[in-house]
Parts: sequence; C-alpha cells; structure tokens
Amino acid sequence: MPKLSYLKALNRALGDEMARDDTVFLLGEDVNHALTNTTHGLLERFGPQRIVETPLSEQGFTNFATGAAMAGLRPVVEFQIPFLLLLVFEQITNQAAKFRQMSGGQVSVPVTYLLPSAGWRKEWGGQHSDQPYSLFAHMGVKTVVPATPTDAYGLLLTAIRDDDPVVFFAPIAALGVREDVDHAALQPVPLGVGRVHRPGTDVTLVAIGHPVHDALAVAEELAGEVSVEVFDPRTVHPFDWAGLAASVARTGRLVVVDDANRSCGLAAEILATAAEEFALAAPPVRVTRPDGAILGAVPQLDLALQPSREQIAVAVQKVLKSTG
Amino acid sequence: MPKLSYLKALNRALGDEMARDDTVFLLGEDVNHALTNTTHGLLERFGPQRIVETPLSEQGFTNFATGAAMAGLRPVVEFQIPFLLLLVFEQITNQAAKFRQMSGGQVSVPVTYLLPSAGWRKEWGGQHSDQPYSLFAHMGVKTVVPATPTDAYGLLLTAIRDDDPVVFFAPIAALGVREDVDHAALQPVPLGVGRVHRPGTDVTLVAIGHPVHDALAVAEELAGEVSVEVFDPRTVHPFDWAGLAASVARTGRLVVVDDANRSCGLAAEILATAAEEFALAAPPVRVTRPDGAILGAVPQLDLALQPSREQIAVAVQKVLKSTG
Amino acid sequence: MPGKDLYRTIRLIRRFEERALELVRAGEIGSGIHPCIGQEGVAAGVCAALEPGDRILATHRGHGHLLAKGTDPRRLMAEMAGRSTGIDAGRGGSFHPSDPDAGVVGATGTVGHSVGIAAGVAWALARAGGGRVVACFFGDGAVSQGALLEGLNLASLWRLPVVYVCENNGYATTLPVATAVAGTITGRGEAFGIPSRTVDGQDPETVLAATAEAVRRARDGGGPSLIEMSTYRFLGHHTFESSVRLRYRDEAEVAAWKERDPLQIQAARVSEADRARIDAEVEALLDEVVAYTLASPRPDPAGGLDHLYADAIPVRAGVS
Amino acid sequence: MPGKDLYRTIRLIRRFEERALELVRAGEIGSGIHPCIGQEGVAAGVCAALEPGDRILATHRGHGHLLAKGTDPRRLMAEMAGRSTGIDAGRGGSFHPSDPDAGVVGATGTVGHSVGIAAGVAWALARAGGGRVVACFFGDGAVSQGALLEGLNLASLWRLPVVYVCENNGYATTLPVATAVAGTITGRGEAFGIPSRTVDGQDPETVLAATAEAVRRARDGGGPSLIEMSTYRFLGHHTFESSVRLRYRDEAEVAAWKERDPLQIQAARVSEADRARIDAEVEALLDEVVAYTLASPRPDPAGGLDHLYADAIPVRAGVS
Ligand SMILES: Cc1ncc(C[n+]2csc(CCOP(=O)(O)OP(=O)(O)O)c2C)c(N)n1
Ligand SMILES: Cc1ncc(C[n+]2csc(CCOP(=O)(O)OP(=O)(O)O)c2C)c(N)n1
Ligand SMILES: [Mg+2]
Ligand SMILES: [Mg+2]
Repeated sequence: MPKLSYLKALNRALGDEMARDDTVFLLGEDVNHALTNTTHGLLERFGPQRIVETPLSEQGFTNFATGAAMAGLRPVVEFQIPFLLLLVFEQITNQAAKFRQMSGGQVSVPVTYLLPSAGWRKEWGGQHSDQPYSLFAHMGVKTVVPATPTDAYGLLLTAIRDDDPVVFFAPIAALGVREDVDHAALQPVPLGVGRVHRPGTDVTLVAIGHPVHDALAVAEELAGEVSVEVFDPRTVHPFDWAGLAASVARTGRLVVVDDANRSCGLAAEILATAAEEFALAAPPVRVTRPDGAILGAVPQLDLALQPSREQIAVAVQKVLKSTG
Repeated sequence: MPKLSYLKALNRALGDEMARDDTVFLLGEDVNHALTNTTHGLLERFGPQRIVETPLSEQGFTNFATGAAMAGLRPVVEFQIPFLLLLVFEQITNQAAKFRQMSGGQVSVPVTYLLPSAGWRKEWGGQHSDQPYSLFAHMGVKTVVPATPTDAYGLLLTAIRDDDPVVFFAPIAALGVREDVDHAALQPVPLGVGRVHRPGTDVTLVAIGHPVHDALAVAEELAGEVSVEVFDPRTVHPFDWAGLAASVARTGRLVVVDDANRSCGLAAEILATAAEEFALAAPPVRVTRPDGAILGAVPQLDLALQPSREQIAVAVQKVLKSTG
Repeated sequence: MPGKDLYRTIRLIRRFEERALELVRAGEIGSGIHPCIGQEGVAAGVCAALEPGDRILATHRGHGHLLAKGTDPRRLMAEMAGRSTGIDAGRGGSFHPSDPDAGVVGATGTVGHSVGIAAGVAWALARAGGGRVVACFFGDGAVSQGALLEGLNLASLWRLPVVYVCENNGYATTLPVATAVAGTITGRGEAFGIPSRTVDGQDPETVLAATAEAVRRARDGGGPSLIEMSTYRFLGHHTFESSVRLRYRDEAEVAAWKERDPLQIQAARVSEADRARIDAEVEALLDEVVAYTLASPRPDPAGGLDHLYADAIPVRAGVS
Repeated sequence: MPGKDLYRTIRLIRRFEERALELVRAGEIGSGIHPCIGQEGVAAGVCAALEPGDRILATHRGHGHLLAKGTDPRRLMAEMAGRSTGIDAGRGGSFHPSDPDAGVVGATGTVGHSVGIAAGVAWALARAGGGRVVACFFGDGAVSQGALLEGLNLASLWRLPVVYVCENNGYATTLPVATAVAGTITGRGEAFGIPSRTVDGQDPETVLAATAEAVRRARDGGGPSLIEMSTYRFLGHHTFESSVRLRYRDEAEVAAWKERDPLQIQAARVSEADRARIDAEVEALLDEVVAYTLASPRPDPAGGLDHLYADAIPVRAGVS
C-alpha cells in the first residue's frame, strides 16, 4: 500500500474537498507558493478564487472568513504560526463562534482554522512554539488535534463539512509521520470520537497529537511488565467522554500526556472529569509542560520542558504501583 | 468603621498608588469621564499625563503599555468589557509576558490589565459576559480575581508594584460588595496567597471572585448539618497550592465553584491537582457554567447556566455522603 | 416617490425608539438601548439606495439600520424585550440583532469588525453574481480599530462591492472624535485607495444620493466606497446615561444639532396631508408593535444552551 | 566623517551575516536566519542619525539593526548560536534579540506590533525629557497589520518622538507588495497625519539624510515621521529557502537590484586606503566573533524556566 504522510494528507484532504464542494476555498499567507506545503498544487488546480493569498491582516481575513461563511461559503483559513491563533482569538471565539447563538440558530459560520504547525518549532525562539488548543475548548469552540495521516485527512474533511467553526491543530512534530493507506479507504472521521490505538488492560494512557506516538512507543517498551491502552481523543472539544470512560472502566488507571502548558490545560480537564466521574484504582497522573512554559531558542532548554518518553514510562509505573 | 465598596476600593488603590509612585499611569477608554467609575476624580488629581484617554485601539494601546513599561513606567490599562481581553490576548500573552524570558531576564514589563467588569452583564447579549481568567493562567500570566473590597485594594496595589504583567479581574457581581474597613489598615495583598474566609472541618469549598459570597452564604445556611471551610485562592496564577493542600488536609473533601466555562477552567485545574496530590475521602465536585456556555440577552436563560447556591449546597451534601 | 418613503422610514425609526425608551423605563427592555434618535436620516437614506437582495451590517446603535432595511418592527421590539417571538428568539437582543430574511447579516459587538465581515459577505455575493452589494455601518469610534483598517485594505485589494458608511456623530461614548482620530476619517479610506467623501448625514436625500452613487460603483464592479456621514445623536450613548452624570457635550452643541433634525428636514419635503396620514399609520403600527411585544412569551429557561452548535454535540452541564 | 563610518557599519553587517550563514550551514545556528544582505544601507543610515541614548525596535531581519546601533558583534553571534554568553543568554536567538545596553528594546515576532511598542517607549522617553527618540523598523508586510495602524494613530495623536522606518524590500516572504497593499505605504502614514516620504534605501547617505531630518523633527517635539526605504533582500526570506524551491522573484529582478548594492555604493565614497584598512579591521573582528561564539558554553538545560518571572513564584514542573 502507498505511504501517506501527515502533510500530504492535509494537502489531499483540501484538494478532495475543494473538488467535491465548490463553496470551499482557502485563504492565508504565502498559500500561492504553498510555504507550508498544505496548498501544494491547489492554486494551479483551483485558481485564485479558491486559493486566496492574503496580506498580513489576520484579524481582517478571519473576520472576512466569518462573513463569507455567513453568506454561504466554507472558508479554510490557514495560519502559519500558533500565536496567530492568539492574535485572532477574539474573532474566532467571540464573533465567529457566537453568531449562531446570537441569531437564535439562524446563522451558520462554517469556517475551518487550519494551523499546520502547532507546538514546538526547534530553535525558533519564544514566540513560535505555543500549543493553545485548550483555550478554544474553554471557549466552547470545536477543536481537533489529529495524530496520524488518516485521522488528519478524515478530521480535516469533517471540519470543513461542519456547520460550525472548527480549529484544526496539526502538530509540527507529527507532520512527518507516514502511514500505509489505501487511498480509496480514506474517509471522514467524526468529531468527538476518540480512538484506541492500542488496547490494554492495566492502564489507560491518554495522548493527543504527536505525543500519541511517544505513548505507543512507551507502551511497546513496557509491554513486558504492563498492558497499556493508548487512547487518543483526537478531538479536544467535543471530547469523547464515553470512549474514555469505557477505557478507564477496563483499566481503572489513568495517565495523560499533553504537550502543552500545565495549568488549565486539556490534561487538567481529563483528570478533573476522571476524578468526578470515574472509578480509579489509583490517583491519575499528568505529564505536561510546566506552568507557563515558554519554549525558546535553545533546544536543550526546551527539551527539558517537554514531556519525555521517560517521564511517561515513570508515570505509568507510578499509577501501577500506587492505589487510590 | 467606614464602609468601603469594591468599586471604591479600586478607585482608592489607583489613587494611592499613583500618588506614591509617579511612574504609574492609567490608560483606557472613557477614563476621563470615569465611565467605569474606577478613575473617578483621578484626572483632576493627576492630569492628562497620568490619566490617558485612548481611542478604540486596544491592541495598539496594549502594545503601547508594553513599550512604556519596558522603558521604566508602570502602566495600568483599563478594559471596559471582558472580550477586550480576548482582543488583546496575543499582545499580553505572546508579547508582554514573553519579553522578560526572551531577553534573558534583562527586560521587565510591569503592566497591570484592569478589567473592572468581569463576568455576566445582565441582558447585555452574548458578547459581554465572558470570564476568561483561566486562559491567562494556561499561558502563565499572573492573574488575580479578588472577591472583597480589601482584597481588591490590596491586590491592585500588588499588581501595579509587580515587575511582571498582571491581569486583574474585578467581577461585575462583586463591584457592589461593601465592607467595614479601617482605611489606615488597608495594605498590599501578596500574589499567590489564598484566604480562608470561613474555617470548617468537613468540606473545603473553593470559590474565587463573586461566588465567594455565594459560598459563604451556603456555608452559613448549611452550618447546622456540616462544617464548611470556604477557601478563596484570590490569585489564579500563581495558585496557592500549599494553602489549598492544608485546607483539604483538614477536611478531606473538596467542592469548587467557578463561574466560568467548564472545560479547561480553573475548577478543572484544582480538581486535577487534587486528584494527583491530595488525599480525598470522596470524589471532588465542580460547580461551573456548562461547556462553552454563552450568557446572552435573556436573564432567565443565563441564570439557568450560572452556578447557583442550590447547586453548591447539593454539591457539598454530595461529597459528604459519598466516599472515595 | 422617495421623499415620502424616506419620511415614513425616519418617522418609524423615531417613534419606534421613543416607544422603546418607554419599554426601557418600564423594565421590559432590560439591556437598555443605544438610541439612534437624531441619526435616522443616515439609516433611512442608505437603505433607500439598496435592493432587498442587498445586505447590511448594523451596529450596536442599530435599530434604525434594521427598520430601514425592512425588519418587522414587531419582531425587532420583541427581540429587544427578550421575547421568543423576537427576530433572534431573544438571543440577540438590542445589541446583536441579525435578521437574515431582511438581509441584515448581524451586528457584532466588537466595534469596527463588521468591516472585515462585510468584505467576506461581499466576496460571497460577488462570486454568486447578480450585482448585489453590502452596506456596512460603523461609527467614528471604529475608525482607529486595527481590524477595521485591515478590512478596508482587503475590500479595496479585492474590489469588493461594499459601501462603508461611517456615522460620525462626534463621539465614541464620551470620547470626542478630535481626541481619538489623528488625520481624518476619509483619509483612512483614501490610504487604501478607496473613494471616500464626507456628506451631511442630517439630510436624508443627500445621504440617499451619495449612497446611490457608491452603490452604483459597487454593482458595476468598481469596488468599495467610504462615506462619512456627519451626524449627531440627540440622546446619550446608552440609556444608562440618564442615570449617571456624564458631562462630555455642552448644551449649546446639542441644541445646535437639534436644529438640524432629519425628521424635520424630511417633513418639510412632504405635504401636510401625506405627513398626517403617514404619522397616523406609524402610530397605529407602533401600538401593534408594543402590544405584540408585551403579549409575547419569554424563552423557556431550559433552552439556555439552544443554538450553541449546529449539531447536537454533547454539551456537559455545569454540575455532573 | 560619516562616509567612512557608514562604510564600516555596512561592511561589518555584510561580513557578519556572511559568517553567520557559514554557522547556519555548520549547524551552529539552528534556527537559521533572516539575512538582511542587500538592506544594510537602511540599518546603517538610520542608526547613524541616532545618539547612544536613543532607542530602536528591530525586526526578525534585525542583525543589521542591532550591529548598527552598537550591539557587541561577539555577543550577538553568540546569541544567535544559542550560547549563554549571548546578549540575551541565548533566550532571544536570531529572531527576538534585545540589547537594552545598546538601546535595542527588542524585536517582537508579531510583525508590525513594534509600532505600538515604540510609541510607548517614546512616551516614556518624552516624559523623562532629554529629547531622546525611538527608531522603529518594520517591513512592507507589516503595513496592513491592524495593530501597526493603531500604533501610528496613537503616535501621531500624542506627537511622540518616533521615526518609523519601513523597509520595503518588495516582498513579505513570497507575497509581493502589490498584491498585499491597497493604496500606498506612505499614504498609510499620511492618513494619520504623519509626515511620510519614500527614499532610496540602497544609498546609505540618502537614508542618513532623510532620517536625520525626521530625528530633528522628533527631538523638537514635532512628532513622528514615516520613511519608506526602497530596498531589496539579495537572499531568501530565511535560510530555509535554499532548501525549498520557491519561485516568487525572477532572476532578472534580483540581478537588477544587486547592481545597486549599498556596500558598493558606499565603498565608492571611501578611499582605496581607508577601505583596505576598514576591511582588514572588520575581518579581524569577525574572526574574533566566530571564535568567541564557538568557544562559548551552551545554557545549562536545568535553566529552562529561568527568567519566566521577575520574582521566584512557584512554577510547577510538568510532572508532580
Ligand atoms: C473594539 C471595541 N472597543 C470598545 C468597545 C466598547 N464600546 C461599545 S460602543 C463604544 C463607542 C463606539 O462609538 P462609535 O463607534 O462612534 O459609535 P456610536 O456609539 O457613536 O454610535 C465603545 C467604546 C467595543 N464594543 N468594542
Ligand atoms: C502578524 C504576523 N503575521 C505573520 C507572521 C509570519 N511572518 C514572519 S516574517 C513574515 C514576512 C514579513 O515581511 P516583511 O514585513 O515585508 O519583512 P521582511 O521579511 O520582508 O523583512 C511573515 C509573514 C508573523 N510573524 N506575524
Ligand atoms: Mg460615534
Ligand atoms: Mg518585506
């Protein structure tokens, strides 16, 4: 079977969906020259009415997308750097995401915000490595963080077809991931449905985005001593609580890996919900970045702040030993 | 003893600190006419170099404050509506808050962002009632949410004197709170130090901002059947984990009230940390707004979404009955 | 005959807001309102230049915009009073109404951001063909908002069919234009290559003529225009002003502007008889509007989470 | 004698970046860099008009800005290579360097936002007295960023001592100015009442003269100015461009601009002998710079959370 890379999956999903539905169009910076590679070949294929190069006016074109969506189109807005989502945070969370409710359900705002470079950008300094997906979940905006090429393809299709704003985080660290796929079998992946990448009986190890691959590696590594179930929610909001509950019901133990700042992050939400609703045989453990961590210009400093496989392994062993 | 209202405490703190330190100045919209009342009388007292009226250019004047702070002044930036903090979210979290680290500790950015109207604004529609303090905590920005006039006074002094950016949330629902105070006794309140408003032995009830007063009312109401300790962290980041640990060590049970959206909110962080680190005799409970709640234009709809005293009471009784 | 229609629209807006003020005092409109009394000539004149298929973006001071575009006054008042019969089932209120059926896209609370939204709507209309245009209202306070300026650049770059209407009423809440705007308002449009002019916003027919010219340019593919309408609000920024003492405008200035009341200016162009008839019709309609509003039910409290999402995704309650 | 000093500065920047490119290829500067080769005349000319007490805000293409303002080349290169001896202890890197001692406030990664920051710095300097000014650099890509336009309005409203320097090198990454900028760059300044002009950014002495005039106005309380410098980057947007095939500029255009190399233009104004001496001094200095950089230690990984806050607040680790 042919190999599909995560980056190519994004490019293919955009192309397939634009071909299927001509209300879909993409706008962003340097998209004509496919700087991020997601739009590679699309300008030639669909022309400048569908692939729209924008100035550095993120708030302006985010509002523009809101308007185009309210008038019946399905814009995909590409952002080059995580902080650009912070720059348009108000336009997404307080405007695009609120018009439906403020109109009593009359207005739809089907915009996809595509960040093909979430998380750490090695050595690019303190302003290029944020991982702000939990912020959108707090504000109630649909948010996905796929870990694999097939999930990236399927969730991008679903995000574009969804009638609400959806923020799509593609982790830089996952862009190179390749997978054997039967292209004909590629299909939409529903929002809010997690995925058990590896079944297990002793511990549920939750990971989202690129740490899924670290989680799988650790599970494999520890296979001799412990049976680890790797659960990938894939969607941050709405979250697959039923899926996680089922997994934890099987294992009774919980570890969450989240390569984002600790306070009020996704891992916090998962542990909080587990503490309220799940029966745990041992206290759950989070492996995250520190509070307010800023990943900067020196890799050895940054790496000391990011969740490591060793930390994950230690956390798994810890929840196994302890009892609630 | 004279009564001090929360709003007057803000006004007094600004006046006292501007008198004490002439590097302190305030900028914002309609501040000359003290639309929010926080600047009442200050223009007359300190003149237009210290009370600076701005156009509707929130990003511009937030960046302006960053520059003024890097050049040695201590700006206080007032915002009229919660969503304006979302509008400048990037300028605060990705710029003001990162310059110190990116400069290797050479640059200080002592700016205070004052929101004298956090939370629900009755009937003002879907874009005026956000409560986004957990977002700043996730990004590592110092954030306070005082519940009483003396804490508002003391924390505003501290925020202005702090050498880092500090976001100050004054809940609309607390602005009318009045307290008997000896003005001479008013003093700075340190960041990251919580306050036990009411000691108790059976349950720790954590509340921040205006819900503190609901928590106290519920504690009083239930006094016959249960001894509730009301803990107010006062600061969202840095959080007083030691203080909360000590309280929970006494009570063994935990309920958190947070009038903010549920997912990835402050209440989630508190439950997550408790689940990891505290010994609990029963599963903890959160009382929050629903996921992604938007408080809108119709009070009866909004009130159904906000934490109620009844919900708090039920939660307290629930953690008492259940065992972990 | 436009003269009469303009008069009717202005009269309707004026009396609609006067009745709304009564409902504010009666506590039926809890949010209070941002009255546009004194500025009705802009809403009436601009919308008179539009076709039903055209769209508008309104502001927080938007009752006039909606009424002039054709929103049912009954359902607008009901919306302002938080009734489930309102144009947005009570979810928009006075501040954030939208009325797709009448071509009212919405009124975002983020001042100035309607400019970029309008550009997006115009892009979609242009792609669909049919020469429809968008009229986008904003105030003088909006012209120093970055997102507005970004939106003007996009609209001009892409030659989008938008008429940008700046209602310069001299103040943003308490802030005088002079202390907020370096340079000029029309200069901001010109900076992005947008034909920009200032006209008398108190004369409804002047407004109509200027807008008609801009609309023609837009329909013909000539791109956006910006028109600064010199106008004035006769009342406070918001009804709360009656309860607080804000002294940012002097009596004389207010009085002078009241001499140039768009209602009077347009009335003078309509015959005694026509005016009497129109006034009577408007009064009858507004009695019906108020009756309809007060007779309408309030939304069921159980519906607080309605319309959050397009599909039925699980939304967890605040307590589990 | 400015001619010689300008030549020295330009020569230093050119050779510094050429050596930096070697360190990029050697993997010592992991971020890669945004080379300013071809634009050195702007940095040199602007900073030659400034006093030590004046401040600048640099950009992501900022090595020239810092060197021209007086940053120690050893510690700048060490910073770019992530060494603890760097001007920011390795925390700023090539993209976000600040050097308070040399008057370099910083270089925010948010394109265009330096304009508002510069206004705030200028406000503080003006309040302190002494006639100091701020020079704020930004690119053509920044001029459609709303926060930049808001910043221009504030600087003009409050007559702040800032010289806004737009380095128009024709492209924002791959985006040509013409497809991004409706209207003109100077028109954006004029919209806010800011004296704005375009000059030849390839001629260092033209840049110096234009800047000196603007600096004089600023020192005299005349408020901000905007100068658009027509220039060109001879290399790619960022060193990664050498690895990817981006065809957004044609060979002929690049070749034509290389005919107008600021280094050559300024060299022609300096005697053979002086040039030889300056070149030799610069080479010697850069050997030292590279040696210093390579000999410098990398930060201790334990310090990842250093400098997060001014005080020692408890910062929890990623695992408890
Ligand atoms: C971006 C933004 N800043 C501030 C506010 C608060 N606010 C609401 S209306 C208003 C005044 C707007 O003035 P103008 O645009 O002139 O409209 P007018 O009220 O005069 O009709 C302000 C400051 C807001 N809603 N949005
Ligand atoms: C607000 C913002 N948008 C986008 C980016 C990504 N980005 C970094 S540099 C750059 C191009 C800037 O072009 P210009 O301002 O002309 O400066 P030049 O690179 O030509 O020197 C872009 C798009 C950013 N850093 N900030
Ligand atoms: Mg106004
Ligand atoms: Mg450029």
